[in-house]
Parts: sequence; C-alpha cells; structure tokens
Amino acid sequence: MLNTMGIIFAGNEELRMGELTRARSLAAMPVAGRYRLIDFILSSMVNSGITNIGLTTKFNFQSLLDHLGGGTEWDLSRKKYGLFILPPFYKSENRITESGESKIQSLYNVLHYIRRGKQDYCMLAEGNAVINTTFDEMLDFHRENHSDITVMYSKNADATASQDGCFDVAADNRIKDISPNNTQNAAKSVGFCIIDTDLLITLVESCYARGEYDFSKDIIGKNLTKLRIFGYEFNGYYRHIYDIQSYYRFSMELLNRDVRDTLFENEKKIYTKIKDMVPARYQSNAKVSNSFIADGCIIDGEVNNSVLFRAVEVRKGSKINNCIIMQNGKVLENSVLNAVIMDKNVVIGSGKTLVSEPTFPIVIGKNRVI
Amino acid sequence: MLNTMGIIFAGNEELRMGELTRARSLAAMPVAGRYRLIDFILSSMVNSGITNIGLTTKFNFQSLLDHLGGGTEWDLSRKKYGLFILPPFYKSENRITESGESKIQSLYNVLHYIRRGKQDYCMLAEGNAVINTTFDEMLDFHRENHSDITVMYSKNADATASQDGCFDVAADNRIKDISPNNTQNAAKSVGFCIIDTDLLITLVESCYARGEYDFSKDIIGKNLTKLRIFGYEFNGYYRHIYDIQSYYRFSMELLNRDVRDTLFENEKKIYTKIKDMVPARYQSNAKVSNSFIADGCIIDGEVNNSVLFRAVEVRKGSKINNCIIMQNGKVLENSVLNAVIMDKNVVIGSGKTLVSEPTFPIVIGKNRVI
Amino acid sequence: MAKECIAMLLAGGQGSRLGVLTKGVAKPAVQFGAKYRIIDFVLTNCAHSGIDTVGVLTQYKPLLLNTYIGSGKSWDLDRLNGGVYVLPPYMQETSGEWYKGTANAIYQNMEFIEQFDPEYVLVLSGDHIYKMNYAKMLDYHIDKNADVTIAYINVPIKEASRFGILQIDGEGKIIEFNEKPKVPKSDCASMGIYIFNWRELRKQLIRDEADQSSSNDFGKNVIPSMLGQGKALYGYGFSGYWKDVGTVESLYDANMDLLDSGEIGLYDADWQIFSRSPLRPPHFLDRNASVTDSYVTEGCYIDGKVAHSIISDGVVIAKNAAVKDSIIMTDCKIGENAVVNKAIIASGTVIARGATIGTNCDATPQYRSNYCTGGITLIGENLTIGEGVEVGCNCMVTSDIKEEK
Amino acid sequence: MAKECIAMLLAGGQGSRLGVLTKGVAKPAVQFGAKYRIIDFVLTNCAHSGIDTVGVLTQYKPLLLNTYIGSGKSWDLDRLNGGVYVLPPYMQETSGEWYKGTANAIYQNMEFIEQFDPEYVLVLSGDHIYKMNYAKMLDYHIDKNADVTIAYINVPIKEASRFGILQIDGEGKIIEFNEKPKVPKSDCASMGIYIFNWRELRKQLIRDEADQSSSNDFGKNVIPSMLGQGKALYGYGFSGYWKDVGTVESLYDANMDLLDSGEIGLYDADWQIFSRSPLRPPHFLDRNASVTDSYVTEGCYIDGKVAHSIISDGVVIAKNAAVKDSIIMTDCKIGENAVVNKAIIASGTVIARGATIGTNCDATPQYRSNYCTGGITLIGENLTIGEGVEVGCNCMVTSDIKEEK
Repeated sequence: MLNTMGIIFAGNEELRMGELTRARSLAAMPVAGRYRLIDFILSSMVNSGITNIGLTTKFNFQSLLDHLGGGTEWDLSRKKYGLFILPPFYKSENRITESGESKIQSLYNVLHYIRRGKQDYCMLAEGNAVINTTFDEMLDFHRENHSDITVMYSKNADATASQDGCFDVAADNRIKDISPNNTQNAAKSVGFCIIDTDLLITLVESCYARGEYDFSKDIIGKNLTKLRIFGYEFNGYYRHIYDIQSYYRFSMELLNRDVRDTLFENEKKIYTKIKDMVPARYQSNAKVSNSFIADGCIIDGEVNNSVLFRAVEVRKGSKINNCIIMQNGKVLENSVLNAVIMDKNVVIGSGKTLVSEPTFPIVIGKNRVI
Repeated sequence: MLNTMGIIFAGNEELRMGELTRARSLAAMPVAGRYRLIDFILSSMVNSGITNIGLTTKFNFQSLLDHLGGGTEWDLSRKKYGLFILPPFYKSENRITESGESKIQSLYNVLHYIRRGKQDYCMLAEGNAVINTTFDEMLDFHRENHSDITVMYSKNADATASQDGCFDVAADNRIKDISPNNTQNAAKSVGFCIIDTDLLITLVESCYARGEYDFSKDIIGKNLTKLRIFGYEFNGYYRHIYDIQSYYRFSMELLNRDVRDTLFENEKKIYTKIKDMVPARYQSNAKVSNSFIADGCIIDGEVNNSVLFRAVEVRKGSKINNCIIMQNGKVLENSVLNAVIMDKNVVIGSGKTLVSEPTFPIVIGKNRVI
Repeated sequence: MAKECIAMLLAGGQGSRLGVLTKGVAKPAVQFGAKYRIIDFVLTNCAHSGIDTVGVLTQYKPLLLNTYIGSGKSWDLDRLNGGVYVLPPYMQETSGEWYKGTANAIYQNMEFIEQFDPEYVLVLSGDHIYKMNYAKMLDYHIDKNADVTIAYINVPIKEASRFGILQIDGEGKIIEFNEKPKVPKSDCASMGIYIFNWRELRKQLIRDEADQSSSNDFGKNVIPSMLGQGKALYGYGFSGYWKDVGTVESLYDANMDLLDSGEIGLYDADWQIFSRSPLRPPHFLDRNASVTDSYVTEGCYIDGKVAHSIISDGVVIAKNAAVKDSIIMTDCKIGENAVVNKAIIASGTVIARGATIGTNCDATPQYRSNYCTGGITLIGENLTIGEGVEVGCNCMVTSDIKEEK
Repeated sequence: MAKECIAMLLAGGQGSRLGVLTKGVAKPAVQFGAKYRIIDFVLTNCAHSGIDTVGVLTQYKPLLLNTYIGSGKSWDLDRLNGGVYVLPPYMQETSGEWYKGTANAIYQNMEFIEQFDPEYVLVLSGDHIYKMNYAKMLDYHIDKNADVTIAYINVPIKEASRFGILQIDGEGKIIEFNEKPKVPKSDCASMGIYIFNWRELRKQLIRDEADQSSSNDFGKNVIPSMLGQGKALYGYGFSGYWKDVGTVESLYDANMDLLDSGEIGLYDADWQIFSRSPLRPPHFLDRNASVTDSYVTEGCYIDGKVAHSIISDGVVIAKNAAVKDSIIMTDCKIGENAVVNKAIIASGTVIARGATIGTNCDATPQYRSNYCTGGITLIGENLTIGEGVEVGCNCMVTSDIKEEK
C-alpha cells in the first residue's frame, strides 16, 4: 500500500469528554493502560505500509507532540516522508486562525502538504477510532471498482459514533444516498475513506471557495451521481471514543479476552511511546481479578473489573471496582471506589468512598487530590 | 552545565523580514547555505551541556517542526528531557490564544514546562541569534556572584539588534540601570540571560497577574535594587537577524574567513538537519570566486561574492554577484544578477537582468518564477 | 571529539556456570527481574554516570546481545558523538585472533579507544547486578592521582577466596593484590571495575601483550604487574547492593532479592533501570487469578496462582496452575494444574498441564546437575515438559520430556 | 515478524588489490565520489528496493565500517522490525571460526536468518557500484519458480574470463556455470547477486559445509553443485552501469565515470544515493580559485586550480596549487604550488608546497607498485609528502616522504 498517503484528523476536541480533554486533544487521550487514542489509527496505517502520514491539529496539541516526538516508535522517522504534525495556519496580518472547525477547512489548510506527497491515493481518517486493521484490501477494492471515493462502513457500528452519517449502499456497493435512517442495521460510516489525491485537492479547493464545509454533505452527498463513490464494509471490531460513556464502555470491553486479542494479540502491533517502568508489583494483600494492569503498578489492595494504567498504586484495605485509573493514580489505605475514572496523577486519600454506577461513572480531573 | 534548562523564544515573527518570514517563523529562516537560524542557539546550548530545551512558538511554525523533528540531529532525542516544542495554548472555551506578543506572556504559557524541569537555572535566549559559544563560563559567573539574573551583553554589538535595551554596568558587574544611551560603546543586551528557575516562575506569575509584559522593563528594570542582577560581557562574534538588511549583511560576512572559522571551524559544531545531496558539481564554464557553495549545486556560470544554498543551479553565461540564492534556486542561461536574495525554489529565466546595490538587495519570494 | 572518560564493557564471556541459560546467549544477555537483562544494570550505570561512550566487547554468541543493544537508545546511548559500539574480534591484514583474556580484549581495541582520545578508561564487566555512580569513582581516581583505581566491596571473609583480594593502607592505596587467594588477607574484594589513566593502560597493555607467559587478564596479570612496577593503585570502597550472578543459584538469589529486600532500589526515580522493553499490552489477571508477593510484566495472562515469583512478559499461567518461588521467563506457558516450585523456566518453554516441577526432591535423579544447587530446578528454553511429568529439585532439563503413556 | 525477503551483504573481504587504500579499512568502506563510500550503493539499492532487513557480514578491520553504518539511519535502515545488523564471526560453546568463504559466512549466520523466517534471501557483495531494483529481480525469481536466480551483465568477451560465466537458454534457465573460465562460452558475467529460496539455500549450505573438499564459496562450490543436482537456476539480465571496483585502476575509472559519463545517475530524484554525511559547512572558493569539471563537497577551502577531479570533504587546496584528474579524499591538504596529477590521495594526507605527484612518469621507480596501473599514483592516508618532493606515475606511497635538504 505504498501509493497511499494518510491524513488523520487529530484536531478534534470533544466537549462531551469534559474535563478529560480540557488540556489535551481527544487523539491524545490515554487508553487501554499504556496507549493513546491516536496509536490505533496510526499503527493501522503503518501496518498497511503507509509511510507518509500527516496529522491535522488545532488546539492544545502539546501532549500529542510530546507523545509522538519524531515518530520513531511508529517506524515513521523515515528519510522519505514519515510523520508530519501539521499545526494550524495563521494569516500573519490579522492573526486569525484559518483552521476552522470542519474537515474541509482542515484539509484546505494542509493542501501544501497533500500536494507535496507523490501518492495517488489519500486515506482520510478520524483520530479517535479504536481499531487494529490494515487497509490493503480496501485499497484493492477502491482500485478494482475504479472508485473515486471509497468510504468504509459498518453495520454493527455504534450509531451515535458515526461522524459522517449513514448511507444507502446498493448491491454493487455504490453509495446511492446519504440516509437519515440511522437504524441498527444501517450502513454507518466508520470515519475512514480513500480518495484519489488529485480529486481530493480539487474537491477541497472548490468546496472551500464556496464556503461548503460539510465533508459528508458537500463532498459525498453532492457528488453521488457525478463521481463513483463506493462503500466498503468493515466487519471487525472498532469503536469511536467521543464522550465519557463511549470511553468508559470501551475500557470495560477490554476485559473481554476477544477484544484484547483482536487489538493486541495480533501479528500487527499497536505501536506507542515506550517508557521505562518497573514490572507491576503485587504485595501480600493483593487480590486482583478480571483486570488489565500496566507496568509500574504497586498493588496491595483489591482490584476487580478495572483498568490500571502505569504506576498506579492501590494500598492495603482499598477496594477498586469497575474503575479506570490513569497513570500515577494513587489510592491510599481503606478507600472504596466503584465506577470512577481517575485522570493522571489523581490521589485518593485513605478511608474515602467514591461510589457510582457503571452507567454514570464519576470523573476526577488531572492532578486532583481527594 | 547540567543544572540548567533552556528556553528559546522561537515565536518571533519579524515583519521587517518581509516576504521571507511570511510562511515561516524567523527562527526557521535558512542561513549560511545549509542551516536554519535556530541551529546556532540550539547548538550553543547543546554544546554547553544543556539537555532540556523548550522552544516557545506562536504562528506558522510548521517549517520549524519539520526542521527539528524529534531533535535527533542536535543530540536532543534523549530519554530524560530533550527538545520540547511548545505550541501556543488556547483556552478551549473561547478559542483565544494566550500566547500573546511578549516574552512574559510566552513564558507564562510554558510555566507547566518550566515547573516540570528539575534544573536550578534557566537560560532564556532569543531564537534569532547567530552565535557559536558555550555558556559554561557565564553560569560560573552567575554562581560566583550569587546573581539572581545574569544578562549577557556586548559592547561591540549592533545596537539596533538589541531587543532588551542597553545597560549601565558598574565596575562590580552589577547592572545599575537600564540606559537609554544606545551609543557605540554602550553595554547592549545580546538577548541571553540566566535566571534562577524558581525566581523566574515567581516573577513571571507576578508580572502576568499585573499585566506587565515587558521583560526588560518589568523584570530587569523594576528589580534592579531588589534583586542581584549582573551583566556578563561577551566579546565574541554574534549577530541578530531581525530584518532583510541584517540578514543580507550577515550572509556577506560569511565570505570572511574569520567569520566562517569562528562559526564552523570550531570544536563545537553547529548541528543541523542532514539531507542527502550530491556533491557540488562544477561544469566546464564555471568561474566561481569568493563564494560559499553548498552541496547539490550545479554551476556552469560565473559566481562571485555570493552564498549558494543546496541544489542551486547556475547555467552557462549567467553572472551572479553579491547574491544569496536559497535551496533549489535556478538561474538559467545568460542572466545577470547583482544583490538579489532568492528564497527557496525561485527560477530566473534566461536572459534576465536583476541588478541592485548591496545596500538595497532585491528580495524574491518563495517559488516565484521570473 | 575528545572524551574525558569512556567505558569498555567486557561482555564476551559465555558464563558457562549458568548451564543451559547461556546455551544460546552470552551471559550479559540473560534475563533478570521480569523485564531486564543482566547488562541493563551496567549500561544504566553508564547512562546515569554521564558516560556516553561505551565499547561492548563481545565474542560468544553475540546475536541476541547485539540485537538487544541495538542503537543504544534504550540506555540513552544513541549519541551524536559517542554512544554504544559493539566490538567483536576482527581480522587484521594477515590473521585474526579471538580475545585471549580481558586485557587482550582491550588490547585488540586500542584503535577504537584512540579515536576518542580519552584521559581515562573505565573497564567494566557485564555480569554484575548493582547501581554505582562511576562519576564519583572517577573523581576519587583524579583526586588520588592514581594510575588505576579498583572498586572493592567488603565480603564475608569465608567467601573472600572466590575474589581478587586487595589490601589497602589508610590512604586507600593498594599495597597487595591477590587473585583468588586460598588464605585471604582482607575482606576487600575487587568488583572487576577499574579506572585507568589511558596513557598508562596503553603502555601496560603493550607490555602485557609482549609477555608470552601472561594469560592477558587484568586480575591475574596486569594489576599484579603494575603493583610490582610501583604504580599508584588505589582502592575505591563501594557499599550497596552488588551481586555477581555467575551461577544458577546466585542468579536465582539475586532475583529473589528483588522481591524480598528491595535493596537494589528499582523505584529510585533518579536512577531508573533502563531496558529495552517489548511492545506489549498490559497484563491481564482473570477471575481465578491470585497473585501475591510477585513481579509481573506486560503481555501476561494469568488465571492461576502465583506466589513470590517473577513473571516475564507474555507468560500464560492457566487456571489452577500454581507457581511459587519461581522465575518464569518470556512467553512460557504453564498449563492447568501444573505446579512450579523454586524453578527457573527459560523463555518459550511449555510446562504442560499437570506437570510438577521442583516439588519432589528425590524425583528424576537422571536430570540432577552440578549447575543446580540449593534446591533450584532449571528448565532450558523452548522446551516442552509433557503432561503430568514430574521433575525433581536440583535438576537441569535441556531437552523435551514427553508425557509418560 | 516474518519477512518476505532479507539481504545478506558480504562485506568481510580485505580487498587487498586496493593496496594501501584498504590498509585500515575493509573494502566496502573505501571512499568514493567525494562523499560516498562503496557500500552506500548497495545499501541504497536495498532501501529503494523495499528490502528493510540487511545483515552485513564483516570480519576484516570492521571498526570504521561498523561506525559508518551505525544504526542504519542514513539508508533508512533503522527500522522497528528489521533494519541493518552487523554480523561478525563469533564464538560457539566450544570454539569460534572465521568466515572461510562466502557460503560459510552465510552458513554461520543461519540462526540470524531464521529469526526473520524469510521466503527468500538475497546475497549481495559490498564492493560494486551500481543501481538495481532488487524487487524486480525478486519478481522474476518468483515468476520463474527458481531455486536460485543469478543477476548477470554482458561484458566484453575478452574480459569474461575474470568472471563467473553463465550459459542460459531461451527461457533464462542457466545450463552451465563456470567460475573464471579460461575460454568463456558466453559474455554473461555473474554480478555476484543471488536470490535464493531460503529453504533450498539452507539445505545447500548444510550440504556444502559437510563437504570437506569445498572451499565454501558460492561461485566456486554452491552454484556449480546446485546445477549438478538439477536445481532450477535462472539468470536475470541487468543492463545499466555496473562496476567492480576491486583494483586501484577500476576504482579510479569508476570515479572518473561519475564526472564524465554520469551513467550512474547521481541526480535521479527517485533513487538518491544515500550516505552518512559529515556535518560540515558549505565549501568556500576563494578569490584565486578555479574549479571546473569537478565534484567538490562540504568543508573544503579552495584557492587553487582544480580540473576534472573529485574533492572530498574538508580538503584544503592552497593558492597556485594545481589538481588535475585526481581523487582527493577527506581532509587532505595540498600546499601552495603543489601539483597533483592523475592521483588518488587517501584521507588526511598532506602534500606540502611545491610537491609534484604523478606528472613525471619516470620519477621515483622505488615507489612503483603492481597495485597501480594505468599511470595512476596512489598516496596512502595520513602521510606527509614533503616540500618539493616528486612522486612519479604508477607509484604507491605508504609512508611519509621527507623533503630533500
């Protein structure tokens, strides 16, 4: 899949994530004990042989920059192409951001980058998808159908997660219409599409000039008869993270072996930044079950149905149930937690009780001491 | 000098540079055939043993990001600390940049980064200085004098270049006053200072809270009696690049052996991004003298008193005098150029004449074809 | 690019007393403490001591070690000027020769050292577990104006005859040195860590090489000879955790020390032990798991019982299996109802369901081995111990054992 | 992390026919074309052919070569899975042995190859200048269902006896192979580039190793033997620039080809020749300089006359010096009024003022050397040729020459 470049929309900032994305972009959200959300789509692209990848960014992408560095850990520190972080562009005269809110505006701002690539195809992807796949077959499909735009869809997908809506897909796989029919069995966009690079440039320029900023409506919808636009069905596991519920739900799904195996016990690896960590340490009073535990943890309490990120400490007498505890979280002695999401560096003192239901997890912001 | 962190103000955007900094920050300005302006101060810090360096950025720092990558080529891809590019911070609610115009605002925005470092001292530096030095002796001076803030000054310096003004320096090296007396022999700020990290944090917070944004006036000037503020004299070669004239003047100074030797034939190297280039090729009609020529050039014409960046082509019959030609510049047959600055990828057709005086160089913007 | 001090790390030894553990790899590459290898400790010391140029002298089965070291990035040793260099023996114009002894190994790489024009050369071995700031030792060396400084540690006098023993005067000067003396005159044991003035070392290496009777070893030849020449040799006392992991039992003990004493201090934020981490997800403890007093690292799946053990990455321990007082290396599988007791299971090995390792001391005398003492059982890498098979204590298994029909 | 095809690059040879040029370095590390080294071309080929795993087999003075290759980053070979690995000879449990022949070198590294579980192994040598897309050769190999495919090039029949000569039928199948035949039967010369099916190669290597009479060389032993066994050997025709730079004269010619024919195509944007660049400023031509028909690279200072020459980094050519038809390697200094004609000056050498190299063919018969033919003069590295000294053609200088008083 060497003839394809990747563009990842990593500028999304989801207000529905609340405090968790206040100081980081959604793509930099910590997930699954040691990863960041961006790792999934980035690794899927790398594992597909895409070596020219641009990330559009908007606000507060410091943590994204720190995480990705020069791209070495994703094998993207390459001589030719590699990983490009594309900050927003400002017209210097009036200091106004042109990056805007929409995919089309983002694409317009990185046209210089798209033009520099020599790849015939461009893969557009959301930065907030949890997936481990390769796109080789989708590209074959795109070529075989002489498709102009191929959109990946799923019938299983979580409907609310779809950012580009639902489609009517005909038997020949052509997309007939954009459908308001967001039902269980509808073909929902997974948020990835392959498009011929030259066509993308033309479409973005023309939409931008006319102030048409809705990718789904203005690029897909308006061109359904003029262009060959196909749907490519994806049957595997994927999740979009777009609010606290979807984040919590996905984290709890990691306790299913199938989900873990699909994502991680795969020839295709999910790459991430490597940090030096001591192995997890279980003390004499540790009682841990059905939990996903990262290195550096020190556990002397009880942990059930939970995800513990790196260097989390759970002291003696504490009971953790249905929780997500991010890096450097500390739960001192004799506290009881149920359905709590702790952002990085949160400390829960001894003898505290924080209990909710999995349908309504408690969120504790970064660096808080409770 | 392991106990010092570096902050480089790389967000300057000098309108006086005109077209040359339209799409790049001043710190990313190409200089001396194969370098970028930032390379000098960055290398000087690295050669001083500073391994924790943050770059404050503001607008259009894409080219800076591309140049610096993960910092590997400056030996700053380190496990602990390394190179941090600090994009501006936005309050997500109202999308307003807080990065502002002044050093104090920039510092306020990166306080989180400064706090994370464990170094006792902080070296603040302008990103637009041409210099090859080490700061070890300045730090010794700072310590020996129990100085709170030590400002590097020079008496030789180009006065207009000084961003932090001039000083009255007493015999005991204490700064007595900020001086309006910007004469030939005045002690002019070179734009580098060492300050105790804790003090820096306190001063920045207090200035920011009171809306005092002038580093020179509000941090140096107002504290001359309350704090121990010293001047440290620097006698070596340095230049600030702040407008087209200063850029052009420095480039022409490179034709002096002493200047080249000071900057480049030194045990302390100026690091930069390495690109693969063919050696420079001289053809049968080449006539080149008193010129600085980078790899990848193909020269079949006459070149005098000029700086040619990488992969510049000068065809037969053309005569280049007193020019700066940046990467991928092309001068076709039989053209005559005098005192021209060509930005990247400029093409001069055959038989053209572009002649000015070194006191008023002609500037041709990126990608132009003439 | 002159350097004040560079390190030369002797990593060429087979470490044959580790038995089947060094069948495929050199001793410094043997796994330690769930996610480390022995060499990590010395490379980490170099990184934290500010020594950024390290030559690693290898010759025995270096493939895994070379691959593991790679660019040196994991130890911050991928430096623009300097960094880590693997130095195997090589061919000269007319012939090549293998490293004859520790001193000869350095002798053959004098050209490598010369290119850094160092003032001092630190000679290290790659088979000890300890944390030491070599910068402080260098300060001492400079302060004493020594020709060579030898780090020593006080050992119980009854063990002293296993070491090179120093006698030092009140100023720290070495007045006598005896390699493995039968009757030790002091308890100051050489740790095999030397700082030499490079000019002096260069002279001594050439002199030693010319001596046909020398076995070209630092402890046996170079140091005693320098003492005889009246050179200034100083001892640098070290106190802290230090363990030679040269035998199966000492390797086992050092691992258990990690669990029990914490003396090595893995949690010291200013002295993190660097290692090359595999890229694996967090580990998972399933509903039947019980893990106590243990270290477990990434990629493991545990549904059995683990007590007082060290579990490397990718290990699977099935339901009702019981692992106790053991070291389980990368990607081993322990089947249902299997029992592993006081054992070292090398990487990739499968202990099939119901197998019993190390519980019955009298079982399987045919596998009993001199390598294994103190009741430890050692199973080699990539083996399969069949269903229901029993292996006794003090045994070493080097090939598959099929289940009995 | 299975790989379809990995490359094994034979870089262990001394290249003794290059005379003093390989005194301190292995042949693949010899400088070429101002800023390259010979091995750059093959490593570049691998990078552009999508081969991301390369084992480099070294044994002769590998220090500079190892340092030069480093992490492989310069050739995009610092990969997460795969990349470049330097493979020296090593010790086994009982003993170690040096690489006996090309086939034995691969034989000793079978374990290295196995870890990538490749379908195909590409065997290369590190001493040829050419650009070739190995991916196309691999397609051909797969298409022909061959056991081994050998790349060949048509050479003038009178030179054919220097090569391994293939006879191929209309389908590309090799029907005869003769290593350096006295009477060549065709002009198809083996380029020493082989693609093997790994399983087949593995078998053949074990078989060859067991054969006491074999010299364990691909051309002499393995290929003829496979032909005898009726295996499917195919020839893959290559047309384009290809030069064996095994002698001083051929190395000189290949450099001059860069200047004169441009056939190697340094300016091909899709096939940039990668190399490890030194970090030096642009070069400077001063007021008296005259440089024509030449390549000059970074860090040079030229105030003299340079015609039809190749000037490596950091060279200083003083006023009134004249360099013609020559190759001046890194950091040489050519003094005022010195004349250098049709010479190769190895790195770091000083030609003092007024010295004359290579103009008078009858001068200095005492330095005449069989290594130097075609009127070429070769001066070794880090030497000083004193003021006013004259050195004639076809000479090789291996130590300083003092000025005559």
